[in-house]
Amino acid sequence: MIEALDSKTLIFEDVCKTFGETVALWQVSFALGPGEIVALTGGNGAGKSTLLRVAAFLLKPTSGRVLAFGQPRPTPDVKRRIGLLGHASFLYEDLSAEENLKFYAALYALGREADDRIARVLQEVGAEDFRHRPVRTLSHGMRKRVSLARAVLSDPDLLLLDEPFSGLDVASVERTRALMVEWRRRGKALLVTTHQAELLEGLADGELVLDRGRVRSWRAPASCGSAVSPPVGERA
Amino acid sequence: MIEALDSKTLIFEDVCKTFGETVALWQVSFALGPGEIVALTGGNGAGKSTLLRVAAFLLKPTSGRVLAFGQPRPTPDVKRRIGLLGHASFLYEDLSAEENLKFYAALYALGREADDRIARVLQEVGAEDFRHRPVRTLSHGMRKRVSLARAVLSDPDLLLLDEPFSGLDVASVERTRALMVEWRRRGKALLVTTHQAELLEGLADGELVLDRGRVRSWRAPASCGSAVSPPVGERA
Amino acid sequence: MSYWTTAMRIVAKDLLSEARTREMTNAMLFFALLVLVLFSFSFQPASDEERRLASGVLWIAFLFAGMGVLDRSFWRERVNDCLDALRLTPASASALFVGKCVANALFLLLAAVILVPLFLVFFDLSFRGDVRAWLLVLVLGTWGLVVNGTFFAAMTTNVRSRELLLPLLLLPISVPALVAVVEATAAALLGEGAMRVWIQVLIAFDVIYTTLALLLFETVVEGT
Amino acid sequence: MSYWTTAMRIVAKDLLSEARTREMTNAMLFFALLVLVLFSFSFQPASDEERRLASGVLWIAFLFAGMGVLDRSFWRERVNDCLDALRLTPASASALFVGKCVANALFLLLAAVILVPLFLVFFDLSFRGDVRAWLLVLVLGTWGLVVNGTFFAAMTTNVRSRELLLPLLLLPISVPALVAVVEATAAALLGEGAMRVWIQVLIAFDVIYTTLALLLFETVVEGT
Amino acid sequence: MRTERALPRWWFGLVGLTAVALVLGVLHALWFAPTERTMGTVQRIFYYHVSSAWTAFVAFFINFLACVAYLKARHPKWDAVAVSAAEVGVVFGTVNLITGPIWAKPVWGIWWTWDARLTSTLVMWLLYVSYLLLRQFAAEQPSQRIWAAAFGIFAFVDVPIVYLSIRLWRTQHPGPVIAGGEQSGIDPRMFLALHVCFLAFLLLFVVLFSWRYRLERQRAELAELRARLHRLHLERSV
Ligand code: HEM
Ligand SMILES: Nc1ncnc2c1ncn2[C@@H]1O[C@H](COP(=O)(O)OP(=O)(O)OP(=O)(O)O)[C@@H](O)[C@H]1O
Ligand SMILES: Nc1ncnc2c1ncn2[C@@H]1O[C@H](COP(=O)(O)OP(=O)(O)OP(=O)(O)O)[C@@H](O)[C@H]1O
Ligand SMILES: [Mg+2]
Ligand SMILES: [Mg+2]
Repeated sequence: MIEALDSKTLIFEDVCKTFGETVALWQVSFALGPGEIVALTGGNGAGKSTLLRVAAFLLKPTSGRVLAFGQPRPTPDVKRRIGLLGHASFLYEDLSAEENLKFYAALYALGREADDRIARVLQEVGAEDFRHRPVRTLSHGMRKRVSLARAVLSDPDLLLLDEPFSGLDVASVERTRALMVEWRRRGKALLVTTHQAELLEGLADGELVLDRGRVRSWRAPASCGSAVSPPVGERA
Repeated sequence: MIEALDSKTLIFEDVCKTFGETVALWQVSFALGPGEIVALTGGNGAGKSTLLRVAAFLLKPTSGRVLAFGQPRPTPDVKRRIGLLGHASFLYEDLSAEENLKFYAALYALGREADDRIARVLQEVGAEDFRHRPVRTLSHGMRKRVSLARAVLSDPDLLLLDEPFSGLDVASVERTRALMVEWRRRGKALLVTTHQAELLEGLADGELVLDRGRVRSWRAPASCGSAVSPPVGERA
Repeated sequence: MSYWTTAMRIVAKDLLSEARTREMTNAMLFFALLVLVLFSFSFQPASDEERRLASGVLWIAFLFAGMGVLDRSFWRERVNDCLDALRLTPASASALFVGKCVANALFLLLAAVILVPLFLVFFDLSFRGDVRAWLLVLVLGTWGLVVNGTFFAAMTTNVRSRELLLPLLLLPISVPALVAVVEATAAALLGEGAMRVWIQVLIAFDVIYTTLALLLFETVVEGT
Repeated sequence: MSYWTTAMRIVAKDLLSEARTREMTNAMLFFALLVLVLFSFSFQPASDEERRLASGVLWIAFLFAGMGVLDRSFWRERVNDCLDALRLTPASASALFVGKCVANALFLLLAAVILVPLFLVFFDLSFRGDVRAWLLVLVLGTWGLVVNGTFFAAMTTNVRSRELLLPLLLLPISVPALVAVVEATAAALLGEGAMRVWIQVLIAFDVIYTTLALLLFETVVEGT
Repeated sequence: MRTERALPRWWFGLVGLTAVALVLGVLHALWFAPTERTMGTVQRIFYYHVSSAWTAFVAFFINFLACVAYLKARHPKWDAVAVSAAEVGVVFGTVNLITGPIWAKPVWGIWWTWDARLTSTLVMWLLYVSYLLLRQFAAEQPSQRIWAAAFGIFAFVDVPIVYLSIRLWRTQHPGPVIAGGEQSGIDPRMFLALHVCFLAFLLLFVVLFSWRYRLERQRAELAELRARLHRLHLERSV
C-alpha cells in the first residue's frame, strides 16, 4: 500500500477546510495517480472548487495533509508541474491572449521553448484566430479557451480543471475531451469538475462525489482501486 | 403578416452590430412572440451575448431596428417587462443575496409586493439557504442562481437568458427547465442561449443559429412560422 | 415607487456597502492624517497670509478625498457589470443620478467632519468669521463638486480612457466653485473679506449645474 | 529564468498594460493640475517660509499620486484573480516583489517628471540648492515609499478591510522618509540647510527596509 | 497546551513588590528629590516621563525579539509574548506621551511641537497601535501571526530613532541628561529618584505582561477547544 501511495501524483489525507462557520471540505481523502482522470462532482457549493484550490496550494487546509508529487509544500518544481483552470480567468484584461501567455511563460521559466509552447497551446484550444485581441473584447467562451491554454502552458503533470467545458461551444468541448485523452496517454493526472457528467463518461477512470464538503462516494481508478483507505463517508 | 408582427414581443429587423473591425451581428432578423421559447445557439463568439444585450437595449445596434413590445426605445414600462441574465452576475459583492434583491426590487418599483416576490424567486431558484451570505463568499453555481433570481425578479414578460444552465448542478438545471415551462405557460417570451442544445430539446419552440454574427438558420416557433421574412443567411 | 424613494435606495445601498467594508471612511481618515503629518513639518501658520494658505491646504486635502470617493463610487457599480443592471431597471436615470450624488456628498461631508477639526487643532487655527456661514459654504461647495463629478463619472464610465477624460472635463468646470470655497474659507478663518458674495456664487453654481445635470443625464446615459 | 528576468517581465507587463489604458499617467496628470489650480489662488510663494511650504505641497501631491499608483497596481492583479495565478507559478515571490516595486517606482518617477516642472513654473520657484543632489533625494525617497508600500499592499491584498489597513501600516513606517524628503526639498529650494544628512537618512531607510522586505516577503506571502 | 487555572503564587508576590516600589517611587519623585531650579515643581513629572519611555523601549525590544523568534520557530507562544509586550508597551508609551505635553505647556508655553523627538515618539506609538490593529483586522487570516511578526520587525526600526533623535538633531526637547556626555548630568538624588521610578515601572511591566501573556495563551486554548467542539459537532452530523 505504501508503495502504491508513493507513486501517486496527488494525495489528500483527511483534509478539512472551513471558512468561519461554513464547512467547505470535511475529512476528504483520496489519491490520484499518473495517467488517471478523476471526475469530481457534486452539487453547487459542494466544495469542488475549494478542493482544487487546496490541491493547487492556493489555500491551506484547516487540517489534514495534501501531498503533490510527494511534497507537502509548493516548491518551485511542484508548482511548475501543477496546472489549474479556475472559475476566474487569471487573465489580464488589457493584454492580448498572446501577451498574457508570453507573460506567464516567462514566469514558468519556459525560456526558449516559450514561443513554441504558446503557438501550440493556442492551436490546441482553438484560440489562434483571436490571439492578438485584448482579452477584454473576447466573448465568454473565447476567454475560457485562453484560460485553458494558460493552465496547460507549462505542460504540467497534474491538471486541475474546474468546469473546463462550461461556456465552450460543442466543437471546443470535443476538442478539449480529445486533449484530455491525449494527456492521459502521456501519463498526466487529471482532476476535473463538471456538472455535465455525460461529458466525462467513458473518459474518467475514477469519480469523487462531494456533498456539502463530505465525500459521498469515491470510486478509485480501476488500476489501483485498493491503494487508498475507504473514505470517511463510507466508513460511517 | 403585419398583424402577426404586432403581436410579437421582440422583433429584430436587419440588425447589425460591429465593434470596430469585429462584426458581432450582421443583418439579423427574427421575431419572438409570447409563450414561445427560442433557443439561440452558435459557436463561441457567434454573437449570442451581443444579440441579447442589443435586445435588452444595453447596446445600440449599428444599424437595423429592434422592437420590444412594439417599442423601439426602452421606456420604463418596457424595461420593467424585460429580464436579462448575462455572463456577469450583476450582483454587489459586499451585499447578501437578499440585500441585492431588495435593492433591485426597489429600482423595479415592486413596492409592497417586493418581499413576497423576493421570497418567491429565491425559493424558485433554490437560493434560500444562503440568502443572508455576502455574495463574495458564494460558490460559482450559487451566484448563478442568485443572478437568475435577479433577472426574473420583476416577473418580466420577455426573458433573455445567456447560458442559464452553465455552472448549475443537475438538480438546479432541472428546476430551471421546469421554471421555463411554467413561464411559457404563463405567456412569457424566452430567448435562451446555451451550448448544451440537449437541455432545450423538447422545450424550445424555435431556434436561431448564429455563425460569426450571421444567421445560419432560423426555425420560427411553429405557431407563426411564416411571420418573418427568411433570414439573410438563407437568402444568400 | 416615487423618484425620491429610488434615489434613497441608491443612497442606502451605498451606505450599506460602505458599512460592510468601510473602504472610503478609512481611506479618508488616512488622507487626513497624511496631510496633517506632511504639512506639520513645514507649516505653522502664524501670519494672516499663511492662514489664507491654510484654506487652500484644507480644500486640497478635501478634494483629494473627493476624487477618491468619486472613483470608488463608480467602481462599485462596475464590478460584475452592475451598472448595466441599473440601466436595465425602469428606475429613472435621473433618480439614480440624484441617489449617487447624495451618497457621494454624504461621504464627502463625512470627510469634512474628520478633516476640519483635525486641521483646526493641529495647525492652531480658529474661525474668526461666521462659522455657520462657513458650514453653508461647505455644503454648497461639496454639492457643486459632487454634481459635476458624478455627472462626468457616470458619463465616462464605459469610455476607455475615462481616467483621463473625467478630470479633463471636471476640472475646468469646477474652477468657479473652487475659487469660491477657497476664498470663503479664507474669509471665515481670517474674519475679514466678504463671504456673502462667494456664497452667492456657490448658490448660482449649484443651481445651474444641478439643473443642467438633471436635464441632460437621461440623454447622456441612454446614448450608449 | 533568472531572478532578474522574472522581475523585469513583471515590469514589462505593467508598463504594457499602462501603455494600453494610460490610467495612471492620466490620473497623475490630473492630480498635478488640480494641485496647481487650487494653490494658485491662494499661494504665490514670496517669502522663504512659503517656499518651505511649497516643498510640502509638492510632496503631498506626489504622495497622493503614489497612493493611487499602489492602489491600482494591486487592483490590476486582483481582477480575474491574477494574483492567484502568480502564486501558482514557480517564479520566486521576491522576484515578483522586486518587479512590482520597480514598476511602481517607475510610475511614481513619471509622476515626478510631470509634477515638478509644472510646480517650478507655476509657482515661480527655482532650485537655489543642488539640483543633482535633489534628484538623488527624489529617487531614494520614491524607492523608500514604494518598497514599504508594495510590501504591505501585497501582504494585505486579501484582507477584507485592506483599504484601511494599508495606510495604517504604511503611513507611520514612512514618516522618517517623508520628513527627510520634505526637508531635503526645502533645502534644495532655499539653497540653505543641510541636504547631506537627509540623504543619509534616506539611504539608511532604503537599505534597512529593502533588506527587511526581501528577507520577509516570501514568508509573508507564502504563509497564506 | 494546558494553562494553569489559578494565578501562580509568585505572581502575587510580584504584585506586592511592585506596589512597594511604586510607593517608593512616589516618595522619591515628590519628596526626596530636590526641586529643579528654573522649572520648579512641574519638573517632578520628569521621573514618570522618562521611566515610562524607557519601559516602553524595553517592551518594544521584547516585542522585536519575540517577532524574530516567532518567524524562526513558528511557536504560538512567541506570538503571545509579542502581542503582550506590544500592548503593555503602548500603555507605557501613552503615559510618556501624556506626561510630555503636561510638562511642555508650562515650560514651553505650547502643548506640542513637531521636533524630531516628539514626532518620532508619536510615530513609534502609532506604529505599535498599528501593530495591534493589524492583528485585529487580520484576525481571521491564516497568516495573521506571520504578518504581525513581520510588521513588528519593520516597526522596531523606529525605536532606536526615538532614542537617538535628541542626540542626532537639534530639538526643542531637552538633550540627554543621563549618559549624555560631558555637559549633561543631574543631581545624584534626582538620579536615584529616576532609577527607583524606572525600577517600579519595570516591575509593573512584568506584572502586566505576565498577566496579559497568560490571557493570550488561554484565549488560544479556548479557540482550540472551540474548534474541537465544532469538529465533534460536525462529525455527529455526518
Ligand atoms: C511633549 C511631548 C514629549 C514627548 C513625546 C517626550 C518624549 C520623551 C521620550 C520618548 C524620552 C525618553 C527617551 C530617552 O531617554 O532618550 C524623553 C526623555 C526626556 N524628556 Fe521628554 N518628551 C516630551 C516633552 C518633554 C518636555 C516638555 C521636557 C522638559 C522640558 C522633557 C524632558 C525630558 C528629559 C530631560 C528626558 C530625559 C532625557 C535623557 O536623559 O535621555 N520632555 N522624552
Ligand atoms: N472565500 C470564501 N469565504 C467563505 N465561504 C466560501 C469561500 N469560498 C467558498 N466558500 C463556501 O464554501 C463552500 C464550497 O464552495 P465551492 O466554491 O468549493 O463550491 P463548488 O463545489 O465549487 O460549487 P459550484 O458548483 O457552485 O462551483 C460554499 O458553501 C461556499 O459558499
Ligand atoms: N465590447 C466589445 N468590444 C469588442 N469586441 C467585442 C465586444 N463584445 C463582443 N465583441 C466581439 O463580438 C463577437 C461576439 O461576441 P459575443 O460575446 O456576442 O459572442 P457569444 O456568441 O456570446 O460567444 P460565447 O459563446 O463565447 O459566449 C466576438 O468576436 C467578440 O469578441
Ligand atoms: Mg466551483
Ligand atoms: Mg456569450
